[in-house]
Amino acid sequence: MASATIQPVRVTRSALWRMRLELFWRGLKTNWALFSENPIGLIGLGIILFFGLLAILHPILMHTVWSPNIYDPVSGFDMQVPISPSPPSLRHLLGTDPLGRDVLSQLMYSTRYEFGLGILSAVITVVIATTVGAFSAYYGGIIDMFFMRLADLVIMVPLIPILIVLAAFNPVGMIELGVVIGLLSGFGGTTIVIKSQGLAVKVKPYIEAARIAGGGDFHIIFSHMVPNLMPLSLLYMMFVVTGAIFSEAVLSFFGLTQIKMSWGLMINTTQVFGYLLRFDTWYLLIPASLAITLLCAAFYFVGRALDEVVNPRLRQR
Amino acid sequence: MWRYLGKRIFQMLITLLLFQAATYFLLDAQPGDIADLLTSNPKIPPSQRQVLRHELGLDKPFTTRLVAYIENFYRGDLGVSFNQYPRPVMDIILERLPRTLVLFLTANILAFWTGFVSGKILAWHRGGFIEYSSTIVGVTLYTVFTPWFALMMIWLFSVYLGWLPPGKFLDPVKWISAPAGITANKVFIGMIWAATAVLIITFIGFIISNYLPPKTRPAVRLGSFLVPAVLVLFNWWTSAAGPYAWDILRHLILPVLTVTLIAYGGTMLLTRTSMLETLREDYILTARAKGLPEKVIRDKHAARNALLPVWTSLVFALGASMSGGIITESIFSWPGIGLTLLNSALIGDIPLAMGALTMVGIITLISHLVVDVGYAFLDPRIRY
Amino acid sequence: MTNNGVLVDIKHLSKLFPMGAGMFQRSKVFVHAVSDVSLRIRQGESVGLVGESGCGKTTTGKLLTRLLDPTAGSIDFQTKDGPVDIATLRGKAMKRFRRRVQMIFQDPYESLNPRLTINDTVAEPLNVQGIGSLVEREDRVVQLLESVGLTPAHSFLFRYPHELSGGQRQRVAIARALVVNPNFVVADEPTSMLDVSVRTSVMQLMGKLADEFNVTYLYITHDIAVARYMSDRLAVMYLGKIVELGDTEEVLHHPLHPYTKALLSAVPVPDPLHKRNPVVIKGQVSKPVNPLPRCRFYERCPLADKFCETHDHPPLEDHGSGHYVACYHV
Amino acid sequence: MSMTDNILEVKNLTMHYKTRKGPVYAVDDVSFVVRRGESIGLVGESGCGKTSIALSLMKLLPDNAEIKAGEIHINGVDIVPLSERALRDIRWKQISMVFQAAMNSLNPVYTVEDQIKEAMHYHLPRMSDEEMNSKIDNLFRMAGLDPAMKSQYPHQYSGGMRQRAVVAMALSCDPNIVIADEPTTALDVIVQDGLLKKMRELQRQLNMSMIYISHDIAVIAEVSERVGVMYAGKMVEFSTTVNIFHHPMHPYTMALMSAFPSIVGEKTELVVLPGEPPDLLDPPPGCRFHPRCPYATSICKEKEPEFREYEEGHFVACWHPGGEQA
Repeated sequence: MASATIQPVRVTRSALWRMRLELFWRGLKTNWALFSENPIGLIGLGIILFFGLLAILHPILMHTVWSPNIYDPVSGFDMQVPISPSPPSLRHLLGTDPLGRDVLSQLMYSTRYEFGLGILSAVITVVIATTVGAFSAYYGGIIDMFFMRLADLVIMVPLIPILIVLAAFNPVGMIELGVVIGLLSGFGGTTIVIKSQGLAVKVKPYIEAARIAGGGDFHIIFSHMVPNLMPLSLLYMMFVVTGAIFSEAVLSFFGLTQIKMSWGLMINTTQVFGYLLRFDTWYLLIPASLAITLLCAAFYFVGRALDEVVNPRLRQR
Repeated sequence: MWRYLGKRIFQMLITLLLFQAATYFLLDAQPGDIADLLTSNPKIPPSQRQVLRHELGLDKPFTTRLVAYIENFYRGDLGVSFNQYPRPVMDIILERLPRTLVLFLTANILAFWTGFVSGKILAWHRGGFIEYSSTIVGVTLYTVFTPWFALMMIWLFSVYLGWLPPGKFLDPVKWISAPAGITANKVFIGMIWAATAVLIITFIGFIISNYLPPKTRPAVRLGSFLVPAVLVLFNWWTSAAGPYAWDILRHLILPVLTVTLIAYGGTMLLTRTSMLETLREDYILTARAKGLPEKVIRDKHAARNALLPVWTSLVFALGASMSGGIITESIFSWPGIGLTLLNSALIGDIPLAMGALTMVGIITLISHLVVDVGYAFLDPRIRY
Repeated sequence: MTNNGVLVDIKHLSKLFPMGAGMFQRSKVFVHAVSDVSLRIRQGESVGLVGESGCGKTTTGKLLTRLLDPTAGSIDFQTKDGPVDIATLRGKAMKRFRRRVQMIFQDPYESLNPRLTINDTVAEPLNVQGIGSLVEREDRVVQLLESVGLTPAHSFLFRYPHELSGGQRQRVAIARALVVNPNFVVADEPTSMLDVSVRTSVMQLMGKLADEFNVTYLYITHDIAVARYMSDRLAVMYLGKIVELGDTEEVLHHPLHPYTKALLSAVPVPDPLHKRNPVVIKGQVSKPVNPLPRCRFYERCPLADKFCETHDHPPLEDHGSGHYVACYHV
Repeated sequence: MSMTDNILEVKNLTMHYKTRKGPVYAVDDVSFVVRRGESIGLVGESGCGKTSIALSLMKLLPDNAEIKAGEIHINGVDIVPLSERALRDIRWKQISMVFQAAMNSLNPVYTVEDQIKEAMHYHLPRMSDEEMNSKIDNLFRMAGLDPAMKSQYPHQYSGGMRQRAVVAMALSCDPNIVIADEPTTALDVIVQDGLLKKMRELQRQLNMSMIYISHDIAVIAEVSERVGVMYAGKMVEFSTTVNIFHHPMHPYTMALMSAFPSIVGEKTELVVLPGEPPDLLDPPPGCRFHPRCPYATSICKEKEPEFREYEEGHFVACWHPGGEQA
């Protein structure tokens, strides 16, 4: 054994987590530096933050400036507005819908649930896809075959038609929808992508090094494979959020959900009352449609920018 | 190759079988029995109810019914629609399938071709205003809320400009006076055959032109398209069904355009990314070292290889386009499989909904197969 | 040490890889990656395993570290309680084995997990095997980093592999291999990805650590010039077989097997005035897929005749002072 | 020496890459001459600028690279100011290249024949189809390949065959100069030996000039008549191969020679060169080698040594050539 002439500086236990926190922070900073070079990613993040602000602002407004009787997104009604729908005014910045409810309040109220839905389904997808992908890639054989055939089955029918049928015959709210979308994309396309990346990770020499170090299967999967699959999962998380918000909006637009208020439902209300193709009542159709488009695009933008952080091959010098 | 194809088709059938079992199970486990729905449907006369119950075998156990259902499916029998009783589901689906296929195929082929060509050119001219604006257009088309986009198309082309009808398959007022022999489906199928014939002749012309000297190529290619096209147009012009075909065609344009644009964004963006990656390859450097003209490097070397990942991603793109197609069909009241699925789901017509869903699944499965087999032709490294 | 100081005794080791086997069908076609290899590695010596790509040298390394299980034959590893066949190790015994045998990989960019810090990478064997307390582990990691010349060690502890140069990464990989104090290290082309100036220092470091830590090396490489400096004995492999084995200088100066002769005459020499012998063999290495029962070198051998064609692959025979050759014409 | 004898003249070539952290001078003030029919070796460790020189010679630089100064005369014509259109006629016709990774330098979706022919179509437009076919067959035979293989795809070739095909492709338009950038790095020794011999033979037979680029000094010793040694973007020594290997003057060259193992001769102790090559974003002042140089004095840290001819045809950039104290 080497003679330890140099007195090593010990990093004690308490300092260790501080070190790790610092490392994490440093990693975050370098990744942010890469991310922030991408204007498209920044625009996406800006839009997400803007909608986040709307979501937070709604309960505050309801408790302060907006009287619940008038501004409640579901049951509100303004006596002072003679005809509904009414165009934008100072009292109702985006006008009122055919039932006399405030459009802006509906828009802001829904934002929170759209975020919740997106995050719920994305988290479910990522947890399933990463675990299943890592296990399938690592073990191969019968486990792999089972999950890959399952994935084939899941991607056999596109998301919207299967959701239409499911929603038509079952009462579906935001949470159910989030879970179903999460499960479908978790066991479907996302798993296939993560698994193929997992196969590339599996043959890296550091996996063999870990085995020679004495690491068992679970050690290798959770300390080596999953951390290297995480960035890709994160990227797909963004696309799942987009997919979830879009699907909810489509289903609500067709009137297939049990949701009280959402952007899709706002457009559905517009359609039910026959204001869809009228340009004078633009405030019924455009704000909600634009919100869906913008938020979906924002998550897509962030995903694209993350792609450049995650995949150095795409990086421009 | 044939062995691979056989294996794939066998796999497809297994997947289809599992899928049918899954959907049957899902719909069977609904709260509210099929029988309830059936008996509460006022369109079905009471005397028929017991017969129907027996016919549908609703008293038998689940597995027996599932096996019977799948057996009947392969005999071409999908049961009877509740809502349009006593019309068989297969009949309805066969009537509507061509309408969806025309929409789906035309739109996707157009979108793939235009998306690939424009994405390739965009990647070649990096930076500047054109790249930014076209990226924005691409992303907008890719992420836009489809129903809204369809509505805007209707608003622009039929409400504001008044050029095209806002929806539906045909104009009923015009068709009331149609001669006895002319029915919508007959005319439509005739149109499909005519278009297919033109396409096949053009395709053969293109292949033949590749063996001719370069100078005569454009003339042969143009001719092989124009001659059959003019002949077909002339034939319809003189035929009594001509005006009716024109009516269907006018109704077709807007939905096709909408689905095309929706599918275009994704292909364009993906081609651009794929091209940018291909351009980093060593063989592109080699091609430049060889002193080849830019256009040859772009089209022959870069784009040909960039095509491979774009083609593979079609598996997902076609799924998305199918979803977009269903939405578009319902907004335009285009009576295809998508609208059938939505309407039957909304009114609880379970046999029809299942039939339509199965059909959507089969279309997707076949497109996956086409993508896989096409890939084998595109990539010489793959030989089954 | 008993058993004449033999640390690893490889007996009739074979590894076959099936080709084109599906889920439900058993393959009839096998790649004979390693076939009937016997080799004794003595305590404290360094054996070089050389050959062209696809000759089975990496597979041999993986068998020795039990990344792969052999198809046939045994690998007896000397422990306190006498020799143990490593293929039979399970559970606790397997973990103990992992402390005694380690491996250094070829590519320093791929053999370190990009998401782990240097500290985590070097401490990994200690962590997964639960050796020592947290503080002891850290001391050990620091000590090892100092030993491989990454000083000051604590400035490297919390860095990521991408912040290090190729030479530094390979030093980290060496530190990780030596952290559990192994007796036997399989080094699979550890310097082939490094630049000349860095390569020499890593080679020298490995030599120094072999004495310091009392390690026995199996040095796998395609570069015979490097093997000359890293090994006491040299084993030349061709298509899964050892064709020549002997003292390094002896093999280099008096090669007996026609393949070894060809290989040595193909190695470029950094001296423009040196005239090499022409290479006499033709063709190129193919895969040993279901090889015919005759000398593996038959198709390319300038000495091949009827006898070679009709007889099985020649056995590895001693031609004096531990110089073994597998050829009928020596 | 007359102009026509020097097929290639590089004068004070300086080239940098723009990176987010600042410019990287990959090639800094490099000058050398290649004579007709001669083979030159460029040797150096990774990141020393060998490949950047090769790409500059063909002006195949990536978007972020720029030639800041210097001239590159090919057959007497300076190609630095030439337009992309004019360069197209020079590439492959006058100067062609064998790239490092043969695996990737052939397009996977076309046959090898296709890829050779397409260059001939552009550069030799008057050649008939039959002539072209017989020429390709000839090239294949010259490179040691079976002409029947030409209609196969690159993935059907083995590594060594692929590299031979790339050599055949590089010779298809009868260039005056061929640059070979690490042509044998991924190959096994016996295959490498065969390919190097073939290339050397072809070069002599066709009286071409060749520039071999490698990190392996043994390979360079085998194939080149004169050698340039690169370190951190600079050419530090340039002379005949015998001089470089038996009478090196720059301390870096001396270190390289004594750090390189050989299978012949006495087994001598390899000498370790301490440290690692510098970061080109922030190269050390003065002589770039001074932090690792055993002979470094104060002047080395302050002033950059000039690249000059110390002996007849032996150029060195060092304040203490041969290691003597100045």
